[in-house]
Amino acid sequence: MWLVRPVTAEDIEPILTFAETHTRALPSTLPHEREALAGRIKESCAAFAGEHGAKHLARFLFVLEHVDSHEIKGVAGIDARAGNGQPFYNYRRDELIHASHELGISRRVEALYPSHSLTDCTLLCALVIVEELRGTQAFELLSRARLLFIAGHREWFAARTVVELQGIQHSDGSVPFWDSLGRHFFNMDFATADRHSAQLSKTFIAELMPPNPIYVTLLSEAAQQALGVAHPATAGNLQLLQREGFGAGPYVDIFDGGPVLEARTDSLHSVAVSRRKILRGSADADGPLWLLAAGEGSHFRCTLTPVGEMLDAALKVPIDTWRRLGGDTGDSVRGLPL
Amino acid sequence: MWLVRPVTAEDIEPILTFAETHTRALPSTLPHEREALAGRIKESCAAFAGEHGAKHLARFLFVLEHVDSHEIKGVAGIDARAGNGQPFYNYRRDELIHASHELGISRRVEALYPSHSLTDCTLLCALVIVEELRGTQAFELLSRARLLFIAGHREWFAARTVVELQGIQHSDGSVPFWDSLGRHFFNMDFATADRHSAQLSKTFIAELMPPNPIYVTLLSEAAQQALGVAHPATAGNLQLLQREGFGAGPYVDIFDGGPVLEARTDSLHSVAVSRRKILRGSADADGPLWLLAAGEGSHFRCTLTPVGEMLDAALKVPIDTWRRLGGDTGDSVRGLPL
Amino acid sequence: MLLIRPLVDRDLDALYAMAEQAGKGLTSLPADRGLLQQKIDLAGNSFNQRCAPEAALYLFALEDTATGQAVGISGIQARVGRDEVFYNYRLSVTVNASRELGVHVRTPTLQLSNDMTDVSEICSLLLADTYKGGGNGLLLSRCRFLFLDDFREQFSEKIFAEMRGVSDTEGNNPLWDALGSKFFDMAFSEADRLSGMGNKSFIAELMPKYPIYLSMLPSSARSVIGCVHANTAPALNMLQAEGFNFNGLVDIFDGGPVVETFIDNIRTVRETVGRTVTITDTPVAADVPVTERVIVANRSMQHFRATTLPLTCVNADTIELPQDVAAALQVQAGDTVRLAPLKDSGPLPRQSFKAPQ
Amino acid sequence: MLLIRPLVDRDLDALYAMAEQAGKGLTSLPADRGLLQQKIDLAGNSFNQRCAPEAALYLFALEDTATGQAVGISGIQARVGRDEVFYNYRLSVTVNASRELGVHVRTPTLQLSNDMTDVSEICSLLLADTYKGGGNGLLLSRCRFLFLDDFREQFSEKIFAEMRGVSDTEGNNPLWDALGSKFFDMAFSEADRLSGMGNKSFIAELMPKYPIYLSMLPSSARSVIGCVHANTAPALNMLQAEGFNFNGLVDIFDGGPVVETFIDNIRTVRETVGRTVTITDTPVAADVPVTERVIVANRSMQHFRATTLPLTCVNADTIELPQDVAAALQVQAGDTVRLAPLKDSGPLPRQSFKAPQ
Repeated sequence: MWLVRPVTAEDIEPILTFAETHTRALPSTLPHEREALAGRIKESCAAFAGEHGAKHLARFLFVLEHVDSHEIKGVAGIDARAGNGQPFYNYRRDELIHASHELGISRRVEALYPSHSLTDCTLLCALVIVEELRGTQAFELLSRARLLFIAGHREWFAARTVVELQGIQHSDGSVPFWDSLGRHFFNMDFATADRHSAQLSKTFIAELMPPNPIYVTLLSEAAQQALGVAHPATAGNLQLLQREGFGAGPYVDIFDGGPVLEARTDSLHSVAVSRRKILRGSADADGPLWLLAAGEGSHFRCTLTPVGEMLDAALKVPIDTWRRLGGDTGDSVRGLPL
Repeated sequence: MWLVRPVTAEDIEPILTFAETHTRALPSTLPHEREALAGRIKESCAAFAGEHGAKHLARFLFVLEHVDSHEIKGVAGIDARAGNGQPFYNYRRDELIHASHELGISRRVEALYPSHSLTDCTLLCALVIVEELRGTQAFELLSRARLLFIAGHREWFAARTVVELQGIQHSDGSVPFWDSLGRHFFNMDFATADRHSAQLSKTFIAELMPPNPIYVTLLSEAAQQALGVAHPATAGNLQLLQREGFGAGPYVDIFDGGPVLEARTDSLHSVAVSRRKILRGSADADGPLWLLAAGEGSHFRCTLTPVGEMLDAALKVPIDTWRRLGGDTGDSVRGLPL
Repeated sequence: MLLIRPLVDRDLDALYAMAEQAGKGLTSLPADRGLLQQKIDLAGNSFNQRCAPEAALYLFALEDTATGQAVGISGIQARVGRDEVFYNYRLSVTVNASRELGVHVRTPTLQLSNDMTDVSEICSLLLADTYKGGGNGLLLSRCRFLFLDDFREQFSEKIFAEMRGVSDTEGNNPLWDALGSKFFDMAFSEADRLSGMGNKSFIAELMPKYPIYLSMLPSSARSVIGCVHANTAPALNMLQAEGFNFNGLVDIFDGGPVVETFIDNIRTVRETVGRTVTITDTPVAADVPVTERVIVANRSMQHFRATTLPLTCVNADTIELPQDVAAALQVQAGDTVRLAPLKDSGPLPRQSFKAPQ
Repeated sequence: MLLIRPLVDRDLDALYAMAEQAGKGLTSLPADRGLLQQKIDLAGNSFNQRCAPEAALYLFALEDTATGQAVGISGIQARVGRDEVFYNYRLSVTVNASRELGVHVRTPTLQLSNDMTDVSEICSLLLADTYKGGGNGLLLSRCRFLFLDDFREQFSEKIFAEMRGVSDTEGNNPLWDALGSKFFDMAFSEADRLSGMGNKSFIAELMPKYPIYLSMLPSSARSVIGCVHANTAPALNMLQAEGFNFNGLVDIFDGGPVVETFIDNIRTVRETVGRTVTITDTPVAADVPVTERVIVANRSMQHFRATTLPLTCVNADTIELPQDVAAALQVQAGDTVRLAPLKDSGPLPRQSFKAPQ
């Protein structure tokens, strides 16, 4: 059985090992260095404790823990405000029509405009899970637990929520969109830029990014094909997010051209459909599977559980579900059918 | 009682008089010259007759007729594809964040980007009504009749529908947004540019419009205040459109800075809620007021009528409603409560 | 005798033949009789000052006086970009640097520019194949500088010339293939032709307006920017020797360079001297090498004439003209003429010419 | 005697005093001891060729040999835009025209430019108030051209100078008020100071990147673009007389112009001549007017020295130096020195200098 809970200071060793093993290709998702990771965990603890300041610059990190072994098998995050106080960079795709009335020519010309429009949206980020759990209910638990957290702490988050999906990267590590665009200006490979992006202030992007719009037709064929396309490995996540109500808008990642999914936070399925219920015990371990969360802030827990009986204001769940959630009969929980 | 129907060649005299009287300030809404107007009417007749060609470049014009006097008291139009085969120009508002990490400075910088993104959307346009009917049910009939027409000929129209609302213009005729921006590049007053825009190909816009994005902070104070703001005279129309589901997006008019409202065509209230019903007679002239349309293409008619009784598949309405709609018992009509 | 004079109506056939021979390279003189006649008309109005000075187009014919035929042409456009919009790309550099990362990247960038608007252009040089060599091209080109200097008030202080860019034998240009063709739905030659016809609104309509970062173009395209066609290299050398320099602007279609200078810095202008005409009966030696010849021009706009003479005709204060040359130049004894070396660093005393006002 | 020599450590106090006196106008020499010491160190490394030639900053002190005090300073930056990004606005023109409507509009446009990257800059001219006049400013400025010419391989062919833009007595600049202040959350003087400290990443971060159409700015702002501060007008006149011209680039903050030229076109370089040193016992006449003085410089980089002498010391092939002047210039009889007129069109035979290689 699986549990999602806030990261704690004690998790640093297992996460370091985990990050080293599972985020080699995308170091930006989780820091690989102890100090950086410790900082990130500390930030998260403060965030869960509600220490946000006026600007709601909270960065939450969740872990997926195996209930019996206590092993950490996945990590996921929420940045309450994308950019975390700095500009959040994207390209916005837009088309211009170059038409000559006299010559009877009309051509759609697509351009990429540097944009910071998604700055201060809520960002789902840092999702990593061990390979064997991809596509399982545990993966869904890890990803959607965040939405239940948002639902339970709605005032901490923005009106819109976005997710960046990894773009096309070939098995040799090359990223066609980067190779056709960013590489010329940043003078580094994709992995380096990705790492800097995670670790440094965004000053280097302001300094190195080409300041004017980019004509898509001047990108390489491969880069044009990769524009706005998610990496095949994200297919499961993409479907899950689409079921939640996320859709691709005009924004793409400036580094790999991957799509940015957007949704109104209040319209997200898990936010809109989940309900507060009172926790009641059930001897029965059968019943439809629910996503169930309990606890405020640092005490947040989320798990999957069969629901024995659903009453108007209460849910009957097995006792060990209580334990996992750190709750007791009479507690208020939030959940929805999986 | 009022009726909305397609314009016909015989309407040219009353419309010329009407246009001269009621569209002095905004000549772009309707041609003032006989020849241009005749051409526009001819286009409309072809459009209603279904002669659209492959690109659906149909321009529909409707008139609001008083049933007894046959006087024309209003005109409204739909362009099936905004731009009518040429680029449709707007400015798209977007914000960049100019932030210096080192100096601790962060500033939101708004820019206007030339955009043709709304080209080929369906455009509601050319709405004019005599002053004394503003805000009445006749006005609502004229405006919404178009949506029932769209609902009844859905395949002729695009997935998105947009409306440009007139922007701020002072009583002396000056347009602050134009005076701060367009005037410098087009070297003409607003009225002249507006007229050219209605009469000429859009080549002159491509030739004269500044080719690069415009920083909003460099516009005059008055122009900044007018940006995306509708003329107070459009307040009634704005509310009506908002009730239909239109909302202001990031686009504004390039000439006066007025807002462009957008909606998914299928989500428009009159499109989504209206139902096909069979027309039945009712002796009773009482009952809730409905917006009711009948007839295909050139035979389209729309009116307001009390509905005596609503059955599952049929509506009972007074006989004179039939007459107005040019229909008969057993005809299929489309309608919804006002 | 080979004589420079204003282009006139009877030159149409010869002009058409030369334009046809020149082919697609010379877009300012397309092989189109109607258009060429318009140019001749405009030139006539210009020399006779019947049009606004800014609208003037001065076209010079090189006439073989033995046949009366025009065998070459050259021109000066008083101002560009007045009727139509005159476009170039400016070859600029965008520097992006991060001290934090130790990254410093320079990206050559093309920015759309109208900066030659209102500047005078020397243009339209054509010479019949059979007359190439012997300094005829030099005479056709350089006579314009004497004209520019004598009628400065008609021109801008700055003078420029557009040099034809690189293309292969099929007329393909790598910059067009990598850039223009992505935006213009036509062949290079067609775009060039339309542009040459003076129809430039299609450029405003179809041209990319945002800067083009050259690092995104293939090296074949980058490498031709600012480079001239092999056939144009001699003309470029000649202009460089006159003091023209690449000014950072290139042709929007083929990337050929724009060279510019100020009238004061033009070598021919700096080196020109004045002499008083005397008439001699001694016939002129025929086969004097280019390096020992000087250009002699009268000082009339309407009846501008220029030819070359051996240096031996030049004295300290005077120049001896045989009767037929004086007649061809439309000067008489006692008139002033202007002299300039025909070839770079040709022999003439360094003494600047002061026009009597 | 007033002597030009490389700036050295003991000049720090004098330099600081001059920088303080100059106030906010001179951002390349802010009144900050730490920063000034860094500049002195860099200058030392430059003259001694202990740094990369491209990173060199040559700073010259004008020393009153009576006191040993530096009373003036001037400099040459070997290349700009290498460590940091060097920004200008290019004053360009955007033409929008519709033949159909008969509309033709020219909009002056500022486009962000890094085009001076890698070009050599003459900069940092300061002179103590009590030493103004008497040609001291000319010596400080012009000695650099002799240095540039003798060590050309250290510099770009093109040389530029940034001229201070217009500001009122409170230091306000109309272009800043209308443009910069809308994007930079600080006062003009603060932006100028940060930029002068070499911290330019804030420019990349805060600067508007798209072109600025000047018709949208108030006329007060438009009217100062390309104009210089009244205090700077004499310096501009001097540079124009040397052959520098406005190159279309202006300062991004105050709109002051950039002037440029090629080394070959610098008047001092064109007019410089060489002479062989002879030593004389005759003392030099003291009060010779500026127009009758020449600049004399030795030919050493490490120990560069220059001063002025009366024209009467100059002979056909030689120059007579009193012993103390020769010692100050660190030359001996038989050495070559370079001469140039101190003032525009000063008296010297027109004869170009060929450096013995």
